[in-house]
Amino acid sequence: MSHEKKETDTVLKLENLTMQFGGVIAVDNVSLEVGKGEILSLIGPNGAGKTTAFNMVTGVYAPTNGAIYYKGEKIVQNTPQGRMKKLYQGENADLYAGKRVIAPTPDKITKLGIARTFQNIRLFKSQTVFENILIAKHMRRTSNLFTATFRLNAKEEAQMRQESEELLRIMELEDVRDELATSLPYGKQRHLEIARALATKPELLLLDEPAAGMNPQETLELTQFIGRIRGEFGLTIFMIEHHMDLVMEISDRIHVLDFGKSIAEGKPDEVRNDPRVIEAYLGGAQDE
Amino acid sequence: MDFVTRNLPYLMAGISVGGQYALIAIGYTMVYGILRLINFAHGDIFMAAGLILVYSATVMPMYIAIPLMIILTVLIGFIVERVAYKPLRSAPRMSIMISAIGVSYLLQNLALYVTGGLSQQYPAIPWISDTVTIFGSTTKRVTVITPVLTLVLVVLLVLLIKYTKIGMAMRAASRDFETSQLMGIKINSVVSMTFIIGTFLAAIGSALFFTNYTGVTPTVGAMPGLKAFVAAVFGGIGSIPGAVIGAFIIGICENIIKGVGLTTFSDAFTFALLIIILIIKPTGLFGEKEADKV
Amino acid sequence: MNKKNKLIWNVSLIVALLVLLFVLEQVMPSGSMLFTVLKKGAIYALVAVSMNLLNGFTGLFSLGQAGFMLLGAYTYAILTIPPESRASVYQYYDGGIIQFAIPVPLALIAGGLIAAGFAFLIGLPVLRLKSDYLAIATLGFAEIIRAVFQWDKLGPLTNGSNLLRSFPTFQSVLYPFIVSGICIALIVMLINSTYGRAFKAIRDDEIAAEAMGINLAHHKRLAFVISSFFAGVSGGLLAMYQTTIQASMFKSAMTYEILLIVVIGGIGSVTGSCISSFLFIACSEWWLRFLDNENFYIGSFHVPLLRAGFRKVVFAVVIMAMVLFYRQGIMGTKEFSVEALQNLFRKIFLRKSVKKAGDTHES
Amino acid sequence: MKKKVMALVTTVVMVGTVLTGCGGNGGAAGPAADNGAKVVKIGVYEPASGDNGAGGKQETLGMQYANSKTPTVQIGGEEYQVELEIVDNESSNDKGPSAAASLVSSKVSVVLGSYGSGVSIAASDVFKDAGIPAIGVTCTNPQVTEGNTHYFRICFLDPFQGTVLANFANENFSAKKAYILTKLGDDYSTGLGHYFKEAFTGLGGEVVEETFQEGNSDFISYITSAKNAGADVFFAPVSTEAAALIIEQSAAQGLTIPLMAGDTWDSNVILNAAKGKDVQIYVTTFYQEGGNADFDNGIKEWINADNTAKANNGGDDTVAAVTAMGYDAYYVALEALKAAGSTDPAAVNEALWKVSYNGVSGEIAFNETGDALRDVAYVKCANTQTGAWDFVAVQGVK
Repeated sequence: MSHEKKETDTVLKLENLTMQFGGVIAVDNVSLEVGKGEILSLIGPNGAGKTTAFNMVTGVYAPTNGAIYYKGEKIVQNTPQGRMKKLYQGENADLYAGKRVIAPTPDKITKLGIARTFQNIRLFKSQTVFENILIAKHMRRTSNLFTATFRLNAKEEAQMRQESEELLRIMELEDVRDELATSLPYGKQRHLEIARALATKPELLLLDEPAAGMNPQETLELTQFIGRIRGEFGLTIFMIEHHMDLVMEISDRIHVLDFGKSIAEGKPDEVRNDPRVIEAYLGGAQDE
Repeated sequence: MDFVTRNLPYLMAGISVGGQYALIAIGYTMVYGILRLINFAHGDIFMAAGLILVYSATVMPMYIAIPLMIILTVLIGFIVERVAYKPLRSAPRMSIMISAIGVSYLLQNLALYVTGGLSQQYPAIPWISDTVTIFGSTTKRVTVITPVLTLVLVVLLVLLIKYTKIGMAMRAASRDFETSQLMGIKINSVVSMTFIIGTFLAAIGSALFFTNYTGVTPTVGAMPGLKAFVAAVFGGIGSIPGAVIGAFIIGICENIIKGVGLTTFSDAFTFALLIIILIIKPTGLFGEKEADKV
Repeated sequence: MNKKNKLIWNVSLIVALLVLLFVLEQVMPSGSMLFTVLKKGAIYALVAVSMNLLNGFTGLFSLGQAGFMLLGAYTYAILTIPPESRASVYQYYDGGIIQFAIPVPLALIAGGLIAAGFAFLIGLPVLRLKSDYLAIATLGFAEIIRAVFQWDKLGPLTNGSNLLRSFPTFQSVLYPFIVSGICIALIVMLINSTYGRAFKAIRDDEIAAEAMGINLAHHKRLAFVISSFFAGVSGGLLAMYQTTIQASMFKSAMTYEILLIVVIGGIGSVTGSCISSFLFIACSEWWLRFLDNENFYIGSFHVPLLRAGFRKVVFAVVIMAMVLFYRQGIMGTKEFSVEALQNLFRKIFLRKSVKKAGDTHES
Repeated sequence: MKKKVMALVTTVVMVGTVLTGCGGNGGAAGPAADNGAKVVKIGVYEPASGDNGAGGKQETLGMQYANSKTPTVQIGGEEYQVELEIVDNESSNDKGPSAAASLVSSKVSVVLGSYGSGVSIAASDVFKDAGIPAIGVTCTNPQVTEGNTHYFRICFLDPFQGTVLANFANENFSAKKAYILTKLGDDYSTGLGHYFKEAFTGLGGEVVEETFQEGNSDFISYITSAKNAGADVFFAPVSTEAAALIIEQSAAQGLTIPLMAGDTWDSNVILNAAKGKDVQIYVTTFYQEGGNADFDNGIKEWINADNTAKANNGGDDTVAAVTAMGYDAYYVALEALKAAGSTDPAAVNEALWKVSYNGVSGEIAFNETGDALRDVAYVKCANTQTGAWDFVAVQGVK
């Protein structure tokens, strides 16, 4: 399977995205595209603005300026407003002026088919593994409060449970089904978080440092795992990662950020040898 | 009667009660700043201070009774922190708040038991409870003294926090509790000191408050306590100048509301003001924004 | 134990409880404190569970419960006072403006709906606030409601700050049990539904819940409104129990009491809230009353310290001890069930037999 | 696991407490009950804490004194020991009914109280459902007895008292404008304020009405408003707790108009607050100290001999009107018990309608609503020098 990027197949498109907190520009005029079925890795030294970029895509932050498209549809758009009008130091200040502000909450983004995991694992602490996954099914409910309370949605409920069981099986979490999510070993918690994201039936999966804190063995397993779920669920994956082995192995393309700016993009081999990337990593703190 | 004589008493009452709220509010705001705890018992410690003076003044002269009252009150504050809050430091925030409610309940019921449920007449403190005339309106001297004393104490407190070592430790702890612990700050003594300062000011506040409003009952601390807390939230909890300004605004507003005849709403207005400010500026007038990190 | 068995067990337990109550009512003298405690306990159980839905299951720290109970109680009272008694109840307001009465169950539901309606309105702005700020804003809201209901301009509707009375009250101790029971059952069913799971997700991690496609604002408001609805119903029941109501009863102290019940029962446990509400009411109204008696003797020993108010001191100390040393509450986040009870006995029994075995071994 | 065991242990302890609780209630009577005589219980439903705690305690003192003087009663030819079962209703309309229920469960034959109309109304249905008659001592609001066949009262009513006060203000101070301050949620306060206003405006006067919330201790603004309104009298039918604050703050604010109030202010709390201050205070009341020398001397001696009693009376031996009323109420209850010839509450209830008794506060008999037939009130003025009440007038309604 080749994952050459084609314009028509673009799943996610970031356009002139800028995020400014007070006087600090965290993400500076970043544009990138993720093609269908592709794995795009976002890398860069600590503080480069990777997670901020994720947060803008998933609706946690509204960008200060710029737009985001999902499958050709504009899902996020903003222009500097209020106090930010004066403070804004980024580029393209007037590009989106006067256009409609689109700032959906994270749940709306998830409903579109974009799911994510978190850098610091955020599982539902007091819930079991199974319940963690079941919760993700809530989003696609057709029942309302009344029908749900009086169990008039028994069919749907049964289906939710069955789908969750299915997912547990695929993700090889069956054996820990009824354990508290937080009692799992670290690697399993990562798995569970991905499983939970998959339970929302996404087309685009955003992974925020999925291998953080893992040993080489676990990382290797994760690499295979990500490859496998991409095929099995027909996913497009947009990933932040520091483990270069993983990144180089699995990515179709790599996008590099440094101090909020895009400095390189290309296939793993191209990026590996890009002098600006090397400088950024040597100048900053290098992982590995 | 001219305009000034007619309306000055409202303003004076407002400023005076505002100063008393301020002294209580500082305790709330400092404790919240460091422990993120709404110390519901603070108002009752204020009440306990009143009762202590009531009883001590019957057996000893005022110049001994007042310092004794302050020492005992501070001691209560210290003990409450050590017994009821310190063991819960790692517990969820809700537990500590419940503990605070429990302490408040305990103090009120103890007071009920000790006083037999009767309102106790607060002794007249010489000089400050004398009657004076200002611009044609009569009032107690304490009305005039309160705002002045409050401001002096606040300035002293701000200096203490700014320039002493313990003050620096307090600021560090309120910025980041865990990190400051790692940096070698003795967090227990900082917290204790915070409670000591808070209760010290509440003790002074109680002497001023009860000199004006002379009945001490077990629940007398509840309303001023709640209002002082509202003042602290209003000004931006964690901020001392915020608490003081909030307290004066609330004290004055509540007396103006009474002055225009909407007496039923004098308490409710305070809360309405609070809700409005929280909606417009969720962290209060001078509060700092806290963002959840994702 | 399978699901069906469990259901049978639970239903038969409930039926047994109701039968027991019925028998008790026939056998015991009607003035017994037991009934006072049972009635009030059932009402507080409902309001505690409704608060638990919010604080324990959704993680919203709200202190407005007394305000919503007030709304429910007033709605109930205003709608059920018989027209012929209105002239004497609303004596300063020419009999008031409402001159009809509706059946009790309808009035209780109306009380819930009014409370829910207010909750919806204030929820819009207030629920955006975080933890403590939400707590203090809802507390403030309750105080505002209380003042508004005391306003004499609203007198023709609310009787000003004066007592409302002469409305229908409990005929039997079963009534509050059945109403509370139904309401609590509804809450439990809600908690176990997909919505309940969403609430728990919000409690555990708002950000993750949102990332799982759960609309925070919508679900928080839902929990707030539902909780207020049941607080309103329990307010109506409280009015029935008290036989008279007045806005000044619904002070923040009442909310604190309910919060203490929730905490002692275990935040996040419905059965815990129920058990602790009965224990709490029994302690505060009944069991400790002898401590207020100055002339209390054990044999010929005159117990010192006892006089009016001592009961409350002891009670406060007990509560403090609970909060400090028994932080999880009676039930923690667990639920009481036949299964758990069986397990508990089994474990205790097993442990004993193990110990015995150990003893024999040693000797 | 450990926790579950603890939960079980807690439950067992709690259940154990029930048993002790029950046992305690049964055996708590102390040695007095052990001498073999039959016992009749009279419930005392009074506030010992809260806003009206001071008044409630003084009222209870009257009953206790009467009980110490006449500890037995002849019922149906048998000697019964009279036992007072005292509960604290905490001056609170929501705690009251539970306190009342605890009286019911102690099987009292008749209940006395309460000081404060709101709590009496609140508990009324509890007594009604249990079929126990209650004798209101100083609850003056008409609603206490209205429509009830089990609630009686031995004092005058607020419509009467309000009129007396309005007349007095009009005649003695030529008052044209009155400032009325009442407490929210206190039925006595709003009721008396209402009747005063009715009578006062009926006389051609003008009123300004304001209210305060429970827990309020800042009255400076109210006093300023009264001054600004140009009122001729300041009428504040409120609890003694608030009254002490009002007096203190009026003096500090230099309020020169007379303060007037109803029966609640007839208390040494008021005298102590007013002593040495520049204020004029007028109250209406049920009894004037000196009205019955035997009673006055007897109770003073009794109070002085008992430290607890003295503390409950506010630390001195001034005889409050409510104490005299409590004393009378006790004897009215005894009369009813005698007439009923039984300790059965229903019989006592029946008998009460026909009881007539000449007490220290005057002749007591009940009309068809269960209210005492009273047509005079005493007006007293606080002497700020001596700290005692000066008699002003006996006032009726023409």
